[in-house]
Amino acid sequence: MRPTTPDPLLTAEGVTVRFGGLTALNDVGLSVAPGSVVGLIGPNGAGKTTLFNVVSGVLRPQSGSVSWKGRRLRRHRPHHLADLGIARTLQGLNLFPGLSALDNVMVGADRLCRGGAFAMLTGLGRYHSDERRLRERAMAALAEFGAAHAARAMPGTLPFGVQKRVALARAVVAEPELLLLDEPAGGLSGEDMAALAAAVKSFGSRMGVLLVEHHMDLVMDVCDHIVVLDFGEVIAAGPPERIRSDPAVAEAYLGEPEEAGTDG
Amino acid sequence: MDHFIDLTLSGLSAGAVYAALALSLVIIYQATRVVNFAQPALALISVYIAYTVSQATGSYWLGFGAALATGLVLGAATERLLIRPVHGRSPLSAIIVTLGLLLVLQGLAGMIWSNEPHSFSYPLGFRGRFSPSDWFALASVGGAALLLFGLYRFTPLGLRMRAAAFRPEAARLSGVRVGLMLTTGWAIASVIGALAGMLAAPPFIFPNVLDAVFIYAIAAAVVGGLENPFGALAGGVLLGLCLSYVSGYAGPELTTLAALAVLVLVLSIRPDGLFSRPTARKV
Amino acid sequence: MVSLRNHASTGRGAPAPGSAAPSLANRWRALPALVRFPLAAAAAFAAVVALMGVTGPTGDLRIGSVGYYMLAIAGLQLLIGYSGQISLGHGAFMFIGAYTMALLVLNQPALPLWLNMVITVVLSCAAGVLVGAATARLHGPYLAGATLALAVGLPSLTVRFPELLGGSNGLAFSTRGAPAALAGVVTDTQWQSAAVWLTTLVCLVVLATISAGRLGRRMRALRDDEAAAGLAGVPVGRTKVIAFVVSAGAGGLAGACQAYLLGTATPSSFTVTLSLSLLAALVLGGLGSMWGAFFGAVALVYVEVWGEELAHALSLDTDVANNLPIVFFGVLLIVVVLVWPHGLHGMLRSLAGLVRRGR
Amino acid sequence: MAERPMLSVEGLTACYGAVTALNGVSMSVPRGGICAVLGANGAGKTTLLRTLSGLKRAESGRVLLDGADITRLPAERHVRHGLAHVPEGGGVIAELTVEENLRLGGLWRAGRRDRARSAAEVLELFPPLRERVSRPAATLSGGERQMLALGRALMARPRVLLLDEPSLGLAPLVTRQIMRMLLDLRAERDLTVVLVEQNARSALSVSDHGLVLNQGEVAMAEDAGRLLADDRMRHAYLGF
Amino acid sequence: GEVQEGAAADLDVSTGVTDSSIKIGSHQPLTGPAAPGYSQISIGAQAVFDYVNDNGGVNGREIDYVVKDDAYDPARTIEVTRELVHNDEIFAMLGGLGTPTHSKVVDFLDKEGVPDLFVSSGALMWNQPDKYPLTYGFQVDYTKEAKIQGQYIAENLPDAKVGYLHQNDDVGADSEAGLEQYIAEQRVAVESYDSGNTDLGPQIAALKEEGAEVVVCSCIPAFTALAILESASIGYDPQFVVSTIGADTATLKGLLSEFAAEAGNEDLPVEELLDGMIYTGYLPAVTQEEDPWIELYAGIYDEYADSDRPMTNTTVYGMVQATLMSKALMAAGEDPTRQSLIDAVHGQDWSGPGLVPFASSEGDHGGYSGALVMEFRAGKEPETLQEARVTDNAGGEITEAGDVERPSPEEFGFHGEG
Ligand SMILES: Nc1ncnc2c1ncn2[C@@H]1O[C@H](COP(=O)(O)OP(=O)(O)OP(=O)(O)O)[C@@H](O)[C@H]1O
Ligand SMILES: Nc1ncnc2c1ncn2[C@@H]1O[C@H](COP(=O)(O)OP(=O)(O)OP(=O)(O)O)[C@@H](O)[C@H]1O
Ligand SMILES: [Mg+2]
Ligand SMILES: [Mg+2]
Repeated sequence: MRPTTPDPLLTAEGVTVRFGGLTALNDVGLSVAPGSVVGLIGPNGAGKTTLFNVVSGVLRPQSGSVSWKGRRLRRHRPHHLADLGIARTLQGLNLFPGLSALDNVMVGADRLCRGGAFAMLTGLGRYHSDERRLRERAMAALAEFGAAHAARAMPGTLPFGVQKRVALARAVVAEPELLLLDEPAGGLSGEDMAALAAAVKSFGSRMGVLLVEHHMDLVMDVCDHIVVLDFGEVIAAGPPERIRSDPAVAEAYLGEPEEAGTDG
Repeated sequence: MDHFIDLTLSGLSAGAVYAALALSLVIIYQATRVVNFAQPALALISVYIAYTVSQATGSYWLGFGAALATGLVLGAATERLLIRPVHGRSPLSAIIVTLGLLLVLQGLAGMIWSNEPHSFSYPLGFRGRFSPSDWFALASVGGAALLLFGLYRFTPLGLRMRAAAFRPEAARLSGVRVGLMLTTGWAIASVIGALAGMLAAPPFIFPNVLDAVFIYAIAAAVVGGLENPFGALAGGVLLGLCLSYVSGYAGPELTTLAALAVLVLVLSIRPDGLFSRPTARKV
Repeated sequence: MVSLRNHASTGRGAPAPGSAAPSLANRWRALPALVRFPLAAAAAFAAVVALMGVTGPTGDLRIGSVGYYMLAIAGLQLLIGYSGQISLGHGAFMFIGAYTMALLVLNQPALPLWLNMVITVVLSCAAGVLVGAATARLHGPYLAGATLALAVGLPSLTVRFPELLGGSNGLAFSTRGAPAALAGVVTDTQWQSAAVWLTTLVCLVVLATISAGRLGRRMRALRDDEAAAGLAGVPVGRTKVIAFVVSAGAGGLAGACQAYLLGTATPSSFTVTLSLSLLAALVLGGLGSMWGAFFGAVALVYVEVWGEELAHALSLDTDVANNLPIVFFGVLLIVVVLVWPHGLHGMLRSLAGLVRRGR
Repeated sequence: MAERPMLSVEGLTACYGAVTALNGVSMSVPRGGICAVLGANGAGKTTLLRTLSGLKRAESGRVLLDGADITRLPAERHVRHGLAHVPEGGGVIAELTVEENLRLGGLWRAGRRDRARSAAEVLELFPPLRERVSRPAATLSGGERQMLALGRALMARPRVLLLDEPSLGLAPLVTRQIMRMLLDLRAERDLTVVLVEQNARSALSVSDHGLVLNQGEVAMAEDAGRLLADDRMRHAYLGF
Repeated sequence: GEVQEGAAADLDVSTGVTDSSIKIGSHQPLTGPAAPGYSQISIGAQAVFDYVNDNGGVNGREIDYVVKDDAYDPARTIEVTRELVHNDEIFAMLGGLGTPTHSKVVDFLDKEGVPDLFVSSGALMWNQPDKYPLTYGFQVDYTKEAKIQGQYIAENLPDAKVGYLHQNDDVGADSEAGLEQYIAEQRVAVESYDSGNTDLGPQIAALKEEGAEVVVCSCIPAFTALAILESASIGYDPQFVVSTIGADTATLKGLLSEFAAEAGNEDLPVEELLDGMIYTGYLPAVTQEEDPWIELYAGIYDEYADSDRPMTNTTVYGMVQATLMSKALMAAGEDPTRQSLIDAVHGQDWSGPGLVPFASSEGDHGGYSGALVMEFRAGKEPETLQEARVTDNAGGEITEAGDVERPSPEEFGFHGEG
């Protein structure tokens, strides 16, 4: 990457994952610097979600390592992510259907609590100040994504676009330093997509973003750097302009270059 | 050594009974994702019908047939009338409905046939170290498991039943009559439940006769894994043997604790039972 | 359209404009939990005491029974309704609690009641840690099966250690009733039932606080989607174990209250039937609300009584009469689950809604 | 239109409780026609398809398939009439293997040989599936699931195919392949397609006809080319 | 903490007595796993009370018998007992069933001053006049009975190896205490069963393995039957010596009826399985049709019992309890009080239905105090192997009871206008 970039937040090196006989990732590396938006693209089944899973501790790779701020992560589990300062959205929605939108976001904000187990169990100590702060933060996050009106609604009753916003709010409410987004634009209509693009760009100033997406317009628009996977291997990496014109990428993923811009 | 063989044989025949009831639980679980707490009661009514029929006709096998037929009808009716309305609700709803049905049927059995025990005969002779009845139990349960395995794995009906169980909506879009499949699943399961009842009840029947067997059957189904008929079979036999050895060597008051120990041991190594498939991907 | 749907979805809890009562309700709801729950508990306690003034001695005992069942069901509510772990073995914790209480009374008669209760809670929580840790990886029916085996297996310890635990006859003892100063004003049973209710209500305040706060939210999150909850920072395993521990504590204390009230701890009181009845009562009362625990406990204690009275009134054949209460309870379970998916609490709420709309 | 339409819908209305999600929708698609159904999130597109395939009960109105009234048929009968629906999110059966999923799709049709041929065709169409035939569908990636769902629908050899956001989660290359495949199938077997898409541009590019829904009502029904060309409409309803 | 002693309750009251009726209560397991078998007891008692009521009542009053179901759960027992005492306001308790259950209410009944007559259990604890002055036992207690069995075996089968088969509760423990006094040297195996588990295979196999030629079975009827069947199934043929609780031959015959053909003897198939079984008893058995009491009970059962099943010894058990109760109420006088009932119980000559003396004095609340030893003979009247002997439940001697007088029902006088 450019020499001026600060130390990367996240680095993955030589990651290899196999499922039985199928190699889902083979010696993959990538890094995300603070304040940069890195796109991860590739054909279906290329291993993008698998790489996310490795980074977020859902899967343990057969070989390779993941480092966070220069420190190697060993045996980390998904629920450690939040404390490290990493948030992740899932492919699909994965809101909690039994919690109101506000509560959904408050779950994401959980790590901002100052009280310990005692407060949690007894209702004394910081219990109330924590609750109040969490609620305020969650409302602010919902408002930021234009979903404040939906705070008390159950996710199932909300339109798809609003649900997506709630999911985003849940991911960023705790001010993570790195945000992993897995196909955030899936199913969004044009208008919501534009709003999403704006939001992701605005994250860029606050946190690092690693984005998996099939909508090329969005990817090309918001990413500073793009990594292309195919059959579990990195076939190209670089700024959007270079990727767009890379013949290997065109063949594996985008189709004929002259059509490349027509999606989205 | 003799003692060991005796315990092994008695464990095998008890295990066959656990396996049969476990099998019926597994089928229903596969069909509707419901653990059917009413299973012992459905089996109980079947057995009482068999009792009545063989008292009236003097033929054990007529009663046997009547029990299987009753199981079929009861299973189908339960699914239609009670389970379908709670389909798609939380698994608890179904658990509670089947618990309610358990109470109702056990109560009804007491009302009709009284809470007093009745003498009830074995299918074949009961004399001998491994009696003809024990052979019958082992063979009929093994046969049923094999048939079921074949049905599920290799026949279109089995495929339809599984599809209907897992994703009813997607199955309907592929032309599967989901309701019919679920009813079929329940009916088959209750027939096997009735078989289990016929094997478990002798020498006496009374409304609570299957309670203990049912607990062990649940344990067997869980040990074997609820996804696989062979799991139920293996779980049942394993549990039957373990309990027999514990009862014989360490004392009968330890059997329930032994069942708990087996369960905890197996599940701590394989949380989804011995014969479960690899866990599905969640993200 | 968005605003319209939003309104519709919140309409259930929102006040109808212009009416006075809801605004009161709103002000009530706006109170911090720390004030609201103890106030509600104090009111409930006053109501219970008043009620005991008008019921007879058997009524007093039943009121006490409702109290400890409610506590056990409320603990189960937290475990099942909030953290989504279906346990069929809650009776095992009541068993532990009852025997702890019994052994303490018999062997350490000098200890005060409250200390016995504290020791019971500590021990049953410890049991909860064990069970919770052993079952944290289990799901759905596997968890149900394991806990069911626990409920069946644990009471057989009494037969294994008859000297200590009294074998199948269990332990009998007598507990202190009303203080001498109150003799003649308050009967022993009234005093004991009131103590049970006090314990229950204190615990309910704790349970309500837990479930309304951060921990409750974590539990509901992992109930709805374990993977997503983990990624959102909820420590899945630990939260599950905590749910088990808290509900085990409540269950143990309920068992202790039962032992204290009845003066006995016997294995045949802690059969699988008890565990299944607790679960049934929970769903009957209504999942997801502490009110559900109350309705469930009332049903558990009184349905049997009513069933027997019904059988008596109908003067039926013995076989029929003997089995009528069971059938009655079974039918009630089925009907409530089929007709009111949210239990008796849900039914009453929708009735109240109808009345309000009708006005 | 002189010829009898393959699919015709008259005044279809559907509700969720008090919410009317579809309000008097009428449309008709000729044999071999491809009709894109467009609209914002929550416009009622999914509801329309679900009502067409019988998953959702129509409050009023009629659905005619090749002249036969199928409005009141249960969903599982539709596929026998030649109507296949790929629901939103695919609806593969995660617990079954890829092969079983495909087999299920063709199950109602007689003829083992026939089914085998269809299976071969589908695997031809989606090579990633071929390497994974014996794996549980649960292990597939998002895009692979979408392929499997489509494949399962094709196994039924439908006359009418209802697709709900088929491009969701698919790489651009695959999306384009699918669009091309639709054109091929139409050419080969006169397949009629109703295509719900967020991606209006790519949907319209393969369609003959476009239908824009707004709050459950038909806001516009136009020739696809004309819709694409009409800037005003595009901005008003399609947001591009 | 433990409680202080309360003052003794006032017994000079007539709670539950009206001009026309006397209310008597009981708790019984009518449902649940313990119900089979035991629900016959209250049916028998009810039939006798109906008969009494139709024949002058007790001193002109009808007996109102209220039975509550406790499902053998002590928590329920406590509740229903309080209900009986406080709500139904019973005059006395009759035949509360079960050791784990009734032991939890004796304190309460004592405190409330409710006479607690004829507990349906052979536990030793009912006979503690100092501790529970109002509680009276009924059946011969397990230890007494086991002593008599032990002595019989020691005297008549001195060289046999003996195995015990016990229920794993106080029935087993108390019986073993009695047996050990006489046949500790002969004993080769002790096996126990849990009433929740009907698989006796391992236990019987173990007894066979140890070579036990005599098996003393302190079991309830279902498990006696299971033991017999299980032995038959593995070709093991010990001499069974069965306690009275498990030796209800009528019930056993019913339980074994289906295994008739298996036994090989087509004429008397079931009896063949039971042939030669030795058992102890203190009440006449239904099979003794000549006995005047059985004759009376059979008539009452036919006329009044709300049951289509044949009468069993368990029924007779309940009927005898009811008979004794009626007699006590008669003796309590025209205006019965609880105290007068207790006095009547103390002074009473109970000889009549029972085959052994009955103790209910101020210092001994033990009920039937010994047993006969009988042998079941296929197709014949049971043979009495040893006449009634009585003993205590500690280390005391066993003595012959001598000729037990048995007045006829008419002479007994347990009903009438007084
Ligand atoms: N648990 C698993 N078991 C077996 N195979 C798996 C498992 N998880 C993923 N795979 C396989 O690994 C490959 C990579 O999957 P992954 O989900 O990472 O793809 P992806 O790049 O996210 O694709 P898409 O864009 O379609 O979501 C796929 O071929 C998939 O079938
Ligand atoms: N199960 C449901 N219960 C209640 N309302 C629903 C349900 N499903 C859909 N709706 C409502 O019906 C309307 C139409 O929804 P539908 O899913 O058909 O829209 P759509 O056009 O497919 O949207 P999207 O582009 O998000 O898929 C929306 O207002 C939605 O909120
Ligand atoms: Mg993916
Ligand atoms: Mg849609």
